[in-house]
Amino acid sequence: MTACLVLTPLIGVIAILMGRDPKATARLTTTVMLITGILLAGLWAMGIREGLSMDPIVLNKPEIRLGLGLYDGMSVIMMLLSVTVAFAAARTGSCEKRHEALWNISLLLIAAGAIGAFISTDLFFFYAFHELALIPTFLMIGILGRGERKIIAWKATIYLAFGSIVLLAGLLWLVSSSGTSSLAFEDLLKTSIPSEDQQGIALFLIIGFGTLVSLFPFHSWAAPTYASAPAPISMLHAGVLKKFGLYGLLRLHPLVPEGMSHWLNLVIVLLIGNILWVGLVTINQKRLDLMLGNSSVMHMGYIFLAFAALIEAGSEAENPVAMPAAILLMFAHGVTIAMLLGLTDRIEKKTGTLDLRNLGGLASLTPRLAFLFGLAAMASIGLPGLANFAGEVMVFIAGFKGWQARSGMGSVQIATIIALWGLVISAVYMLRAYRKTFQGPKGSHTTKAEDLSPSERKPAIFLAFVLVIVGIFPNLLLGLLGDSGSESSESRELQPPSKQVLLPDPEPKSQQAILAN
Amino acid sequence: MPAYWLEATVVILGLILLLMEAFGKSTSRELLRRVAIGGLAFTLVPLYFAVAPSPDNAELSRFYIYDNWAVFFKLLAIVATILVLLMAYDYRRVLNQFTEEPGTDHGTGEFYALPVFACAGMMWMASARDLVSIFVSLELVTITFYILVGYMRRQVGSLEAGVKYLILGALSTGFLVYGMAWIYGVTHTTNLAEISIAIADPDSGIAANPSPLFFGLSLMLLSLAFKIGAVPMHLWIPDVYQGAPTPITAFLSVGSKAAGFIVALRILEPFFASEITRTQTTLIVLIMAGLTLLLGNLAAIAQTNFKRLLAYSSIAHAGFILLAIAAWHPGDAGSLSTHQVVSLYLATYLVITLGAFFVLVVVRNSESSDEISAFDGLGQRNPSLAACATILLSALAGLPLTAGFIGKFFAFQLAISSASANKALWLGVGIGFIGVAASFYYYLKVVRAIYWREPANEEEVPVPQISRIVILSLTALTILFGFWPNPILWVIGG
Amino acid sequence: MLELLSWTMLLLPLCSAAVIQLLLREMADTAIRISVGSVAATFVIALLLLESEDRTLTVQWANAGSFHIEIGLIIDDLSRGMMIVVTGVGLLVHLFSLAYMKEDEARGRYFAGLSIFMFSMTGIVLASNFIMMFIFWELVGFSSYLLIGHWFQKDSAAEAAKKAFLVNRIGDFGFMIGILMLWGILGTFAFREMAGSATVLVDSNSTLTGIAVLLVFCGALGKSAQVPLHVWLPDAMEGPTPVSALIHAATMVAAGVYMLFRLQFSAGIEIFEGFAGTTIAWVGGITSLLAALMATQQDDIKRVLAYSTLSQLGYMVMAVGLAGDHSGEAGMFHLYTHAWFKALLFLGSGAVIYACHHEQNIWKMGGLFQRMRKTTITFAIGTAALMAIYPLSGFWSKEQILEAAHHDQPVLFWLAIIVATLTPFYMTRLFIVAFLGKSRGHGAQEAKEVPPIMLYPLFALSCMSVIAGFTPVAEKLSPAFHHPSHSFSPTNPVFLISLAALLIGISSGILLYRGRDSDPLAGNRLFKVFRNKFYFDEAYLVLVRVFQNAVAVVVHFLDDFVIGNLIVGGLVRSASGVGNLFRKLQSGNLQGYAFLFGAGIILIIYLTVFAR
Amino acid sequence: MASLQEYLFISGLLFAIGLAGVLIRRNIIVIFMCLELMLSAANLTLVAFSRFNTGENGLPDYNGQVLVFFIITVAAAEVAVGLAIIVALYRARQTVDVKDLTSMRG
Repeated sequence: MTACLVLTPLIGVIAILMGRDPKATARLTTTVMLITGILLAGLWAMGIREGLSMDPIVLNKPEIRLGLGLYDGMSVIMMLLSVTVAFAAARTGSCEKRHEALWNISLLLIAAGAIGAFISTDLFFFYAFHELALIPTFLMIGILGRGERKIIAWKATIYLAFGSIVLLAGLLWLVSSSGTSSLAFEDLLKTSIPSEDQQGIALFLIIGFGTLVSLFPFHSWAAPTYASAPAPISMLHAGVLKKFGLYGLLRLHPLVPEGMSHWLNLVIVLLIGNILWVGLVTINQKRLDLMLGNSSVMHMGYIFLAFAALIEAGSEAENPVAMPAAILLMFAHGVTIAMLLGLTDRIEKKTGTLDLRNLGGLASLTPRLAFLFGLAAMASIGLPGLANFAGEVMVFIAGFKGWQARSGMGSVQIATIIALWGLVISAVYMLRAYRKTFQGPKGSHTTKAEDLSPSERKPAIFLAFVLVIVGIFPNLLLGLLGDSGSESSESRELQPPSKQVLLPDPEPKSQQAILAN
Repeated sequence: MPAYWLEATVVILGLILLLMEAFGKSTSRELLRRVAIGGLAFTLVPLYFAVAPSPDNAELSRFYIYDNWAVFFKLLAIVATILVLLMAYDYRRVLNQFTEEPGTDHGTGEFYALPVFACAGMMWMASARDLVSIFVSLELVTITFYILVGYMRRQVGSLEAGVKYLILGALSTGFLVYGMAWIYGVTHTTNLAEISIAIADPDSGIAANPSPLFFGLSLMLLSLAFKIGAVPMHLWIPDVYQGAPTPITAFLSVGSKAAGFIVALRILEPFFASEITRTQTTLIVLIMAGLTLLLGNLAAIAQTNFKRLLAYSSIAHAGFILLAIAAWHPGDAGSLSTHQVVSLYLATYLVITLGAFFVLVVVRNSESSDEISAFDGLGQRNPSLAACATILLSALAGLPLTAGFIGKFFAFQLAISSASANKALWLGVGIGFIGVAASFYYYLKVVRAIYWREPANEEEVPVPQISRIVILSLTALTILFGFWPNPILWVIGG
Repeated sequence: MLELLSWTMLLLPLCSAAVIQLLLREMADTAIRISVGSVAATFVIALLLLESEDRTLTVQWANAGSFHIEIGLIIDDLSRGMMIVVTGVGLLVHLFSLAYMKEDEARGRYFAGLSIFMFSMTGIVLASNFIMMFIFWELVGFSSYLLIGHWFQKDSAAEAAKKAFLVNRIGDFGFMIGILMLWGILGTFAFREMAGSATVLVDSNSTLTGIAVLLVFCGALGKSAQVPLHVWLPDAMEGPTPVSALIHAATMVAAGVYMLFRLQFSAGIEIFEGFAGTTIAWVGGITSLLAALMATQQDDIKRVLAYSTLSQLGYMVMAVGLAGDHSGEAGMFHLYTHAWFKALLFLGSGAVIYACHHEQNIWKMGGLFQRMRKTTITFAIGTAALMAIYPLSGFWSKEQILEAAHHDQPVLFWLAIIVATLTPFYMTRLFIVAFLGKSRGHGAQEAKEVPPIMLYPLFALSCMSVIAGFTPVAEKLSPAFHHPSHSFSPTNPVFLISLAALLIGISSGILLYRGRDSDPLAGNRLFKVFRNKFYFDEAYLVLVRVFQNAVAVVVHFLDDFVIGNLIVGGLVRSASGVGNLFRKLQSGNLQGYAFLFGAGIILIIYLTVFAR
Repeated sequence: MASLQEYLFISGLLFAIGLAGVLIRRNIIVIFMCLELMLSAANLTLVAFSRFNTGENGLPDYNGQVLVFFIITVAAAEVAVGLAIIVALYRARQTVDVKDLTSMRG
């Protein structure tokens, strides 16, 4: 049943290929994403997650199954993210008639790829589905992109291909080193990988996944790509597809914890590169789209910080905050950046420029656009009440979880502190951009512009709604994440609520002891 | 039915075709082609029922082996030949221009008969287990191809390709027999099974001084590299592929290559099995693999001719397969053996490459050019053909969820899992990864032409009926195998 | 019931803001009514809660396995008193705004902003743990950003809003680190659980604790505009004047003091002992001095008040930092009285500005006493309270602070006395120049008394400015009020010294400014430094240019050139270069091919046979 | 009787001469003849090995000689086809110089 989640968009692709009426394609795409969303909700509500036994075997030796299932809360949340952003993306942007079919097919393929990767329970398809987006991205940027579209299309494609290949090396090494005869995650988790191999595997995984996530210094593809690609493509890419790398690292971390911890300091240096280096690059951007692209790269540093905290702790049990923090922030960032990129596209459509020097004072002409953009901008710099803040604050807590007051600061704590400074940097560029676009006197291209029409507003309002809901009630998402939460909530009912203790104590025993008192 | 009748059947089929051509008055080419394809398709039936020759028949079973690999590679040969013949039909307009009487189909009868002989040769290669039978079957294929490559006598390119193929082929034959002579001299036998025993013996004179053995092995391996298109014997490939008639290029790149690989596997097996020779053999194959990967992929980057691009692509693919061979692995419960990986790779490669050549033939018919620029704006002129071409090209690049990924996935997996024992393999893996990254570039160059560029004219590119069906089914297979490679494994008997 | 009321108090303004923003964009007047109604309701609730018992209410906000972040309301002496200040001043400012913003097209947005602010401020006051406090801490910053930038079409307003947000972010940088470190040290975010847990650790980790406290203080540095992060507050005067009264004088800027005191109150005074407390007290003292000096040379009526606010906030911070027996309580007491009279002053100045057609320069005013007597009288009351004239509210609280300083840090005491001299001086200057003498500006000549809806809040605030300091009132309303250990006596040396300071300040002010048309001190070099705010803004501008913009340019260049061009581009170029090299081998010459065949074979044979 | 080494040396020399001819001569027909020379060198090697690998019964090992017969036959076929192609080339281009066969390269 869960396979339908991937099949629906693919069927949509076939329907577009078969169909003759180009007008219907856009509507079809939206409908398909809606159906997928409803399916997801339905499956989750009915508790259908599809175990291993029903997945068809596609290869006997080693055993590879077309395993698609809602593996755990993380999968579900990433699925939600994909469906949410894809739905909004389907309603954003437009193109010439003759490219309409290609446009919608690309969109559906990218969405299907992301969904497939997130719900695969098998390493092979986990990797394979992600690549489904490569060619559509290449085509869409090349045909319909902004600016130096051809160069950028090449750069992004080769870069992503390179990252995928390094990743593949890591995965293959992992498989052969584990000696497993089945590539299902469940079976892989049962194996143990010799520690001398773990280091190498972990390095490959970090670089491979890192390239896909635009980890410094493998980031230079990302910003131009997001800036150049047509809005729905960049929304899906920056919002959803990029999260695949982080999802993968979190998913595979339990397999190579020792190897990862060997590279902890490397990860930290790189993530600081993301936050500080790219943050400074972002400050210096003169165009709104490039600024957003770079900011998205920068924010990946925060998710990596949560990952670093996880590495430092060694397992989820040691630092229960890190994983949920990373996932929540991934979700929040995905929705936010999608919203920002979608609205940026609108700004370009309405004013004909994205050069910050030519913009200004839009807020008085287009109050709705200004409000929605401002909301998303504020979300991305971590305004409480919007989803990103919840994620970020949890990331910081995760970063300090491993700190004991008696010892000096560990590298993760130092990274956390630097990341906190990154909040200042991101506020600088985001507010500057907002100020130059929407506030102050009118710029050379903004003497007249129309506000968003109702149909243009809808996707952004939808995303804003998601941001607010998750921002105010993060537990809606976090509650999906696992059983550990519900267990302790049962035990907590025995105590008065004010007695709940938040302890960074690394020894679970003493924590329990305090809880029991 | 003993299996060797299969080859006999195919040879007889070829003879019948020749006789029909020679003596049948005004036998239409259409009929020839139908008989050829029908006959080959019919051969598939006995292929299913055939049994190995009984061991009592010592004189034959000494030369002839009939195992899973033999079945599989015979199947590959027959399927490839059938598809090539189908392609030849849609290529006839080009072919007719350059043969005896331009514009007519006189003098093109052999074009449908000779591939059948080549097919027989390939089938025999799949079963050869003796240096003698290997040599003879190999030469049957090679000499047939001499004629086919230079078939378009009125086109300079085809003739030039024919001569190059002839001279270099003969040169490699020279190396082959000289190498065989030395191996025979050292091991006192031409039978692979006996060679295997001879070189495994740690107490023999061979172990004491294996140099002559390596001398022979090097020569033999390098001349096999000629067949499979590996460095340093790859040099003929771009020129010959470009000059030869397109169906023959396709045939060279799938049929001849596959047959070359099964022979290589058969010859290498004893050398990998023996402690004495394993290191050196791995070294040779690994050097070949690394150089082939590097050269095939990097030299392809700047190509502008699609056929030549496919030639370099064919070199590159040979490199990936060689990598899997260098990481020799007999297979166990959890992973595939080298044989299986090579077979899997070749099967998927056949599907994809033939698909790509079909697309080329269609475009060539319409645009009279093999250049990549002939594909400009195909996305607007024929969207479905463009979509199929894109899928096939992505598959060649090894994009996941297409058949092209499966082969690369397992080739790399094999290499990486053997790399823990032999660190040098990491180098090969590294070069392979560089190659994959580069390959994305040059395959997508064609995709770029198809979609980004504006078409020279707005006319729809016509697709003949046969090509349409074949391209669609090959594309469908490409996707199907990408999701579900198991059927190939069933045939191999994994 | 208590629970319901408390949650209502927190959430009502949020609902009001949401309704206004989402549904009532086009109906500004309905929006205003909703906003005013909500703040009135919260004020009533705050009054009702005065009699309730101490409680803490929590709900889980974010769970991660066994870890939880909570949202909770803490109802105790401190928060009850603070709520009265916040909702009381808030209500009056809302009422004042009704008239003040009547003509503004975007008044719906303005009132939505006020509602968000009320929500966030309530959240800070009631926060039961540090994370929640941080949440609302950020939210007040945001609402302040919205309201300062209300007239975003003006470059200056947009810049000021941005500056306020960014400077606060810098403070929050330290604040969050501090929160996290304190979490590590105390083992909890929740204020209720901090008590006691500190004493165990404080000895062995006093340096660490001190650093943590100082980092937490960074938050207060930004929010309460202490030197060196004070630069945003004067610029924030670009916002509508009622906003200045509510946010930038009475409530939000006091949040830093409140937060510090909340920490002191929960975790125990011990963690402020040592260098942390001393540093905080000194920062407060220096801020109060510098701000007072700067206030002496400002011409904009709101800026004078803004620097005065800075100066008074410095007092409060100093008091909390002194960590004396009850100095923290003294600081909170001053916070409470200051809120009333400073709101009064700001609203009064708002009325003046309104009457003078948005003229803010005091040298273009003058003679307003004749034209708007009621306003002038209320303004005078506020001024007197700020000067700490007996027996107005400011007197009582300032006296407590001076007492505490005298007791703990004599140097700081004398510093505070200088400030106590400067305060009457600049306020006298302001009052004489703006209200007395003859009208010097066009606006001032046409000024007339403001409408009653603006006057009522002024009356109410004057009333509070007078009575808030008396013990019976303060006991009831002031957050964490502490009876002075000894009753006030005229022979107390502290009182005498401060009285002298007051007299010197007033008399020098009168002497210098009576009947003047321009500032007699303007030419003086020293005072020029004051006028230019000690060149803080200029220094920051250089700092930002050099350390942020220049570095950003360099990094951007490196990113583009080294990573993008040299490394990535270089790899691509070398790949295609090697490819072209290989293509050269493909010469087309048959014999060349044969030669390479031979060469390859010889190489392989060499490697396998001879180099074995 | 000459020893095995001598045969091998002679045949190796023949092989080298053939290869050198292929590399040096410009005329395709001569090159082709040199290729045949290489095959003959291989044949000589095979026969020598066959002659010196005597079995238990003292007879030569005939396997090698069987291979020689096959090589001779195949070489004949190769020559037939090869010469035909070369003739076709001469007809089309009026040249048999390898220098002129470089229309495809790169």
